[in-house]
Amino acid sequence: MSDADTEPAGTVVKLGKKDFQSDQEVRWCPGCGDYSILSAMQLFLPEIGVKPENMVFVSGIGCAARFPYYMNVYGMHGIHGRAPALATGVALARPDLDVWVISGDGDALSIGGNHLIHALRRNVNMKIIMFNNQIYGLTKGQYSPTSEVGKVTKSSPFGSLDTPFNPVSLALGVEATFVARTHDMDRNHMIEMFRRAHAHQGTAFVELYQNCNVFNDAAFEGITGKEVRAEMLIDLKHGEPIRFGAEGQHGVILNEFGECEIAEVADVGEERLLVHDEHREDPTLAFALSRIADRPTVPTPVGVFRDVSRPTYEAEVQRQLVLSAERQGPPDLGALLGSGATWEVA
Amino acid sequence: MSDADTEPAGTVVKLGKKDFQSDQEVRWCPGCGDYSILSAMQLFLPEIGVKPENMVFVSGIGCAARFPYYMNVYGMHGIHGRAPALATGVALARPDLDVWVISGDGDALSIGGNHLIHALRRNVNMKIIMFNNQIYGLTKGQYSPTSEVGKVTKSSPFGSLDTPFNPVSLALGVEATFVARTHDMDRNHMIEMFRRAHAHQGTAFVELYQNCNVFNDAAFEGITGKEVRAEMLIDLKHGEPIRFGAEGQHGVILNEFGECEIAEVADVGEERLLVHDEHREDPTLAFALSRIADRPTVPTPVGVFRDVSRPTYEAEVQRQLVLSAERQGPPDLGALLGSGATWEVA
Amino acid sequence: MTAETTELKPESLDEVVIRFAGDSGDGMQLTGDRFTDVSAVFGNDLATQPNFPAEIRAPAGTIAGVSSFQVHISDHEILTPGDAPNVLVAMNPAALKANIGELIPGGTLLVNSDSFEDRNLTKAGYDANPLEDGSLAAFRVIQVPMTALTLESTKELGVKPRDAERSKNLFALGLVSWMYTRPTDTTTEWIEQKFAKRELVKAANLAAFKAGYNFGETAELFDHAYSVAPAQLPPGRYRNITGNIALSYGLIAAAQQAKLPLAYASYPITPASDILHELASHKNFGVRTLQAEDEIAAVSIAIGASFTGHLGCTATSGPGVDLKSEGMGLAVSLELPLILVDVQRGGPSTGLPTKTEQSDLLLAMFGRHGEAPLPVIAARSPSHCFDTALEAARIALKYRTPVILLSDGYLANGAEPWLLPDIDALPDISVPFATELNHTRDDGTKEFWPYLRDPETLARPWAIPGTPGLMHRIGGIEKQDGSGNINYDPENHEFMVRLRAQKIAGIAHDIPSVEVDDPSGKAKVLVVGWGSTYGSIQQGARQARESGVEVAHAHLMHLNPFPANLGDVLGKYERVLVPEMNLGQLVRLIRGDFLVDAVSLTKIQGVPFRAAEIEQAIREMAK
Amino acid sequence: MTAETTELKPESLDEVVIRFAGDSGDGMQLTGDRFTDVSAVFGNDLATQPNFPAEIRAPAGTIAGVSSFQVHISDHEILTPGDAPNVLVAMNPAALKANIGELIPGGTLLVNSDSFEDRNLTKAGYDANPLEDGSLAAFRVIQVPMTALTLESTKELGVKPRDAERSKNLFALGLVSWMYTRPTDTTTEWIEQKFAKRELVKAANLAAFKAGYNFGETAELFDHAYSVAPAQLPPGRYRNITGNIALSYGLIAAAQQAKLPLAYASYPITPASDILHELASHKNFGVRTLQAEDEIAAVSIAIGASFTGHLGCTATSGPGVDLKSEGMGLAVSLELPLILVDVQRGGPSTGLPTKTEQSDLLLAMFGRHGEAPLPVIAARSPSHCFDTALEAARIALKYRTPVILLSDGYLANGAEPWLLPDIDALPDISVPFATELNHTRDDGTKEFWPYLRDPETLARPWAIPGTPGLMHRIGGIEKQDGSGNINYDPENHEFMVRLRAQKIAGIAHDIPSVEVDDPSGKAKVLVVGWGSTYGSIQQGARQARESGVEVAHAHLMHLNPFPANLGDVLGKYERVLVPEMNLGQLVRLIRGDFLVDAVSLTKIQGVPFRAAEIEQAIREMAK
Ligand SMILES: Cc1ncc(C[n+]2csc(CCOP(=O)(O)OP(=O)(O)O)c2C)c(N)n1
Ligand SMILES: Cc1ncc(C[n+]2csc(CCOP(=O)(O)OP(=O)(O)O)c2C)c(N)n1
Ligand code: SF4
Ligand code: SF4
Ligand SMILES: [Mg+2]
Ligand SMILES: [Mg+2]
Repeated sequence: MSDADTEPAGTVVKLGKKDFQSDQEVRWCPGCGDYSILSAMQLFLPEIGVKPENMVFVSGIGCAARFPYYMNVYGMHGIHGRAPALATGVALARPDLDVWVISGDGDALSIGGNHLIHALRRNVNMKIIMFNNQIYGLTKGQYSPTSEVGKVTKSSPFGSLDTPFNPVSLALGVEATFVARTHDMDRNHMIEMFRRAHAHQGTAFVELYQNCNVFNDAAFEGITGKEVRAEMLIDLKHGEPIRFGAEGQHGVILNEFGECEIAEVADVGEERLLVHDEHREDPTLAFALSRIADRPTVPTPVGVFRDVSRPTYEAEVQRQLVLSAERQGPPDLGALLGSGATWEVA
Repeated sequence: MSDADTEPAGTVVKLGKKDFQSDQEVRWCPGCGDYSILSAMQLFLPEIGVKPENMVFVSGIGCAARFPYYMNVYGMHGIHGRAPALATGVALARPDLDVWVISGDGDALSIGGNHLIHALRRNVNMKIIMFNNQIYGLTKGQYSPTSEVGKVTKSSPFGSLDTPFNPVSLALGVEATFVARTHDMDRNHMIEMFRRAHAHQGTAFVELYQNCNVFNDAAFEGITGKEVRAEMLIDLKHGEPIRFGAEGQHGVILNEFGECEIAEVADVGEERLLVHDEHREDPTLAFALSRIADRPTVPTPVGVFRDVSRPTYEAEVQRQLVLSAERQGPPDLGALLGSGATWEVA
Repeated sequence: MTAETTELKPESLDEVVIRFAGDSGDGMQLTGDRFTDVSAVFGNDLATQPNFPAEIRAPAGTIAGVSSFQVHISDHEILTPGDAPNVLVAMNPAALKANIGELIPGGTLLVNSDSFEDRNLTKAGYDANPLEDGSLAAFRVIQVPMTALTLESTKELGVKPRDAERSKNLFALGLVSWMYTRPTDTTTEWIEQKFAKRELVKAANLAAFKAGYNFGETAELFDHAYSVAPAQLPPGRYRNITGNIALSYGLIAAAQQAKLPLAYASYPITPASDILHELASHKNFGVRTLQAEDEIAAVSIAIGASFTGHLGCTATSGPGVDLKSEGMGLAVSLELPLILVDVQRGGPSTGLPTKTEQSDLLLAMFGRHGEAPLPVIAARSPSHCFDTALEAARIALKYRTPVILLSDGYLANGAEPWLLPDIDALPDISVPFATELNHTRDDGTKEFWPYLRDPETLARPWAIPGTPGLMHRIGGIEKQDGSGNINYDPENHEFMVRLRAQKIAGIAHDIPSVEVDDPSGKAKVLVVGWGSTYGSIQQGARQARESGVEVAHAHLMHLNPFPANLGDVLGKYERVLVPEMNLGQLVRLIRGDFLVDAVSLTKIQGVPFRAAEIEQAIREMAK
Repeated sequence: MTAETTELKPESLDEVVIRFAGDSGDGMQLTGDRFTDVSAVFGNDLATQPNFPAEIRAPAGTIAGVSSFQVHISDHEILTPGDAPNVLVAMNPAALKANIGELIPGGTLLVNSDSFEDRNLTKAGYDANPLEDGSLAAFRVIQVPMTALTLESTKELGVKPRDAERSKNLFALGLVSWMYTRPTDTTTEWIEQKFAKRELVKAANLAAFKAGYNFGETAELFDHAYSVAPAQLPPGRYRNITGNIALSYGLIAAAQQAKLPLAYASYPITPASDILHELASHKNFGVRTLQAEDEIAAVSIAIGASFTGHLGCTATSGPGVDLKSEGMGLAVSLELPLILVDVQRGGPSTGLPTKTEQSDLLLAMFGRHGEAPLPVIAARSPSHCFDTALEAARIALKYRTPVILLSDGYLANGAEPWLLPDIDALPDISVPFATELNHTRDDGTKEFWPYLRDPETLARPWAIPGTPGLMHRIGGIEKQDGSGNINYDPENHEFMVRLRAQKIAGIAHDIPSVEVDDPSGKAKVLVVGWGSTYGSIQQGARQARESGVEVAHAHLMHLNPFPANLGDVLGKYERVLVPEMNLGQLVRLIRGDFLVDAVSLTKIQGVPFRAAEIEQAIREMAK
């Protein structure tokens, strides 16, 4: 364990990456994208100035879900799919804590789908980072709810049949207040998304494309590879016209149905480009952007799709606690038990 | 039981409403909206010419979920929230059957949320009719995932805190191929939506506003009441400009962010009106429409939001059965058991 | 005594069982509640048993729509709502048909004659009018045109007939109040408060109530009234309480005595929902309630809250317990305090949601994969739900373990007088959080070990987020004892499995011995029970003794582990009888653990045993 | 015999236990599989036990990353993979450290000396090189620079060193094949087929294998080879099979014998996933497989399929069984055929996912709210999984009930020779669907009653959608027997609860009596087991007998209901021993049901009992 741990509470210490590293040996396959995510997180956390003891990382089950063990914070490795619910309990009870959920595409979207959608609508103050490798890693390679149709895996020898979820669209359809996407090949972008997610008050959902080099290698290479990135990743920036490409020669426009289309800036002219606005009350614009790429094989938007403010669930709970105290007075157990009709027996 | 039941198989009989009525006494509260839905369904079914014995109605638990008992078809009253999964099993095994799911807002969106979203992406050929009364009826009146924020119920004496789902947005966010909305005050519109849902190949999701006169009376009166309907319901019609109001004086337009706005036709001119297109591959337009009303207190679209075609799950399963037979030959148990290295012991 | 005086002097009874029955719409539950409160305040001992239809609202006038409320009042201590009513109030034919079978021969039948017209008779499935075909000869039938008299009494007020008619239950209440000489003030006060904001309704109800009362006095139907004197209960302040309310109060009290906030997450389900409703209305006690999306979320949220230092709690009924199984197993592995309340109802599957049953005991014991033992305790009466909530919390906190507390539909909705506990005498069940590093590495540096145990309780330290230096990770994978690090070593696994079992088994030394009620000390038969059968067994045993059969009764509050002395107790008797509202679950455990040939007596009808049924079985066995 | 000849003539052994151990990356499972196949085809009897790390891929070279495969081959019938290996092949220091403890004293240790350099030694946690510090004195250590020799043997082929190095497991296989005089052709053929499409890899593997084989022949290290003669197994055609494959085949066979399509829905989970994988690849048998969103969906989908006339089936492990509890209760109430396979693993919670355990028996028995009894059966060996799948289907279909079939991680991945069954001799387990109205109303009209039972089996009619006239509704609410209409009547509920229990209990008369293996008939001690402990118990009992202690063994396939004669069998013996890989679950049931003072022998280490442990316990008890 690092020194920071034994610091007396209260004293502000300058923290570094190592302060967030636990003493446990990291056990992912060599070359797994999870490593770069872990180090990005450990690099990022010191900057927010929250002490490790005030952070809680919660996860379900899966390779991604091993993440908390490697973080020198309070952590819970829960059961499959239930991390958002476990974390809701943490945040509900302790709004003072910094709550993070680490999940996989199977953990969050297959068995855990119900908790995810309800967490998003409730707007509990937690940051959900979903490692999307489009496969079940820990169970050795079955297709997941984000795998492409026709994927051949152990459990789908003739190809999978289920249309995959688009996690960003899904989140936007269930009233999420913050939705972003990033990938494991760009440390700075990951950190920027963590930063934005952390700054958001409420549930933040970050889809993180992660390479499982053992069971689904190179699933995102077509868009995240260094050489193709400029042409294949559409970097969303609030207030700016949406354009991409080495010379920003491509852009995004809306057609008469409000759908996003990719166009050459030269053809349509800069002024026709869609200007990104993260803060629209109406999630339609963000939704339209999420439909540009239904698979990570065509130009794909990354960055913050939506960031609007709504009271957090636990803040409202606190408000009701106060309200109740005002209306009903301070707790008085005796009065409570004796409420209603009572009588004396001599 | 009615005569139709004892008809020998095969013979085509002209069916009537009573052929779909079971001998069980209907047991909803007097005045419950469920009655009008039941009779609309029983009036509609004869027209599709499917024999009662080839229909299966599956439900979970709730007042709405009692529906199958009153239908003279094959029916299963399952467990809370699991109807879409139970029905998936029915459809997977028997593509020849006409499968309907009857559910409530709690049954489908609270405990059953995960099965609903996965059924929608899988596109199993079943028709999900969700009675949305924005309350838990059977358990005597707690708020539901569609109740408005601040709703005071037994379980939320200080008002509920959770932002409700918009069921249409939710369905569109999870790759649904057919999404519609109707209400219990308009039999013809209900029947039309049942007709459209039934005609659709794949999972059809119909949100049906239903009045719970005991625990959440008049929740939809503001838009479904006879006198207000014309002004408050936006009837979506494919290929037509979207307008409503007694004289069709109001209309829907898209702003520069692709969001729907309500405008006076007189001000914006007919040509600026948004023309509805159910068949867009991209669900963005339908999604934009779903955001016009986040509560049934403002002008609200009803009708078919989206209707696109995608192979049904079970059709693809059948295809793989054939494919497998072609590749691996006819079933030969002996060969299967003896596959791999074998040896003889004398 | 002369004829004159008899007219005036009420005849005194030592006890009476009255059942109010009518359509769900007739307000029988309210009528019963009121009569109960008046009798309670008057000082009788009492026990009640409401009975709702399972349908939200079955068609009016049908058997399925009948709702009833039975109240047993007496001048001495009683334990059950009574086997069979002495008095049946039937507001309509369906209510008569559904209940007449249980009215004791010679009992009094009070009917609202106005409701006995053809439509209602057919709805109830009567071919002939039972009031006329002599089929009720065995009873003392008193016909009162309650509807008409109610309308009559309210017509001055200008209430719409349809609304006025609604007050007929108060007419019935007034009438019965006179019959049993109940003071009227409590009721009138209640009406005035309750309907303070609705003048007309208030007036109508008051009028109807008075009319009913006066009708009793004046009508020729009754020669005299009855009285049931106050009971000699232990001195102190009393209130009437149902199991669900007592349980809610118990959780609030437990949190206060533990100096922790209560975090309660739950998904509505009959008959547990009222606990959520009650707790949600006491946020001023710092109670955080959350209506979860499902039961799996509810237990997970409670676990998350416990991890952070709250008293995490969730309640449900059978179907929800099934769904929480995996979460409970996680809590066992995490070794965190947690309370799961199971308000049992009729199973299997959806079963009989509004009826009571004791069929989840083995589920509570074994309903988790792997070896995942946890303490199980059960409440025996409505007010006992308060005590068991405190005990569940005490064990959960002291041993850092999830605890299952079993209640049932009968306790949840049944009521009894409750001698209010002395708040200051409630036990302090608080436990310290860990604040210090507790282990020294070979290199001398110190660190925190989340699974380094208290040698006595075997409880691990509870270090909550926010505590500097004690950051640690816990999870459901097998872990090394002490360090808590993931560990797949075979010996460690065996060690941990046995250790977790030993921790729970050890609680036996920290709970009271089971007490045996064996007045004469000469009994050869021992009746062992658990949960809500307490009253029936006590009463049944008393009746057996009165009839000369010696019998002992031991009632278990702690079902896992069993009290340390249970084996000895069982050994002392020749025969053991185990009555349960299931197919014999406790009896399996007792036979397996102690190799005692205990005999099972079971009833699975969604209603409690009658004392007579227990008495009967005892006498059989004593033969 | 002269020195010369010994050099050539292999020394014959009656049995040998070999364990291949290396890094997860070293391909030890494949090496073991190949050696097993060759030995099987050669005619030995055998049993295997793979052992994977729980991590997806723990860091190379660490203890956590060690993967091993133990194979027991013999010239006579054997039942276990062997208590301790006679030969240990260690491909790196970690593999040595993790396994040396179990090598029998004097055993042969074959190490890849190339891997014993500092980095690997530290990773494995060795301060000194065990090959040099004399710590292995107790063994016959044979050091072979396998990596170097493999590279050497492949360098002509122009394979990249990194790839060539991957073939070192085949070098080891070649070497061990020579040591035990295994025919080489089977292996070379396999390599040629397997890598047909990858020329270089094929060439490299062939070269490495041959090099290893020849090395054995030429190296001075071995004075002679060994041989293990073929075993005298019952005549017929054999194959090698693991439990998961046998179970998958069993389900396919069951569907065929029932003349029904198989509908299999499941959510991946170790160690049950392979059943889904296997079934998904046999769609030509009409098998519909669906990977569900979770276990609750999986069981629900299976129920839906059963409702329509398919053989609905789902499989999972502990955590998934928890989640399916509510669905299983529904199936009990619906009285539909259904099979739930529980491939047990180490619990509680996530526990030890890749290790075996028998700790879900009581969960299978009682893990549903309310009284929801269902049949439970267990497989005793890998190939027995085939038979039990057929039996589970037979019972499920005949009695219209969900059945739980218990397997475990050891059976799932362990392999044994399987005498292929005679397809034509497989039982016909088909049942008729209802096609006719079966009840006549008072008014003479006929109707269909979905709960009108077969008087003998008490099974209800199975009327599937599409059948004219038989439309009906079923659900989880209590229903009237016969008509199946919702019914809340107390007596009906009691009747139904007892009837459902009676239906399951009645199956006892439709299953074979439990057979007792008591050769001398003089045994006083009876060992009762269930599931995968079969081999260990049989072997342990044999060893006890060889040492002069008479002992009987009864192994239960049917755990609910028990075979009708179990009580009598238990009564015949003075003492009863119940070995289980849990804290004593079957023993609880036996003690409770039969009041027999059965003694529990438990081991919870994620690995099967050693025969010696059983023998030991038997001898203790026989004292
Ligand atoms: C209740 C339950 N069901 C199934 C499993 C098996 N399981 C563990 S992780 C996992 C899915 C892992 O995929 P994902 O969530 O995408 O994480 P990844 O390993 O890809 O990072 C499954 C099916 C389990 N542990 N618990
Ligand atoms: C596992 C489980 N949890 C909870 C319940 C209790 N319950 C039954 S129906 C219901 C919700 C009903 O609301 P909805 O689905 O909207 O149907 P409605 O009654 O409003 O038509 C609940 C919470 C249950 N039966 N099973
Ligand atoms: S299986 Fe895939 S996701 Fe899991 S650790 Fe290995 S590479 Fe990473
Ligand atoms: S409670 Fe509401 S939804 Fe249920 S039957 Fe009554 S009115 Fe209808
Ligand atoms: Mg994944
Ligand atoms: Mg509802």
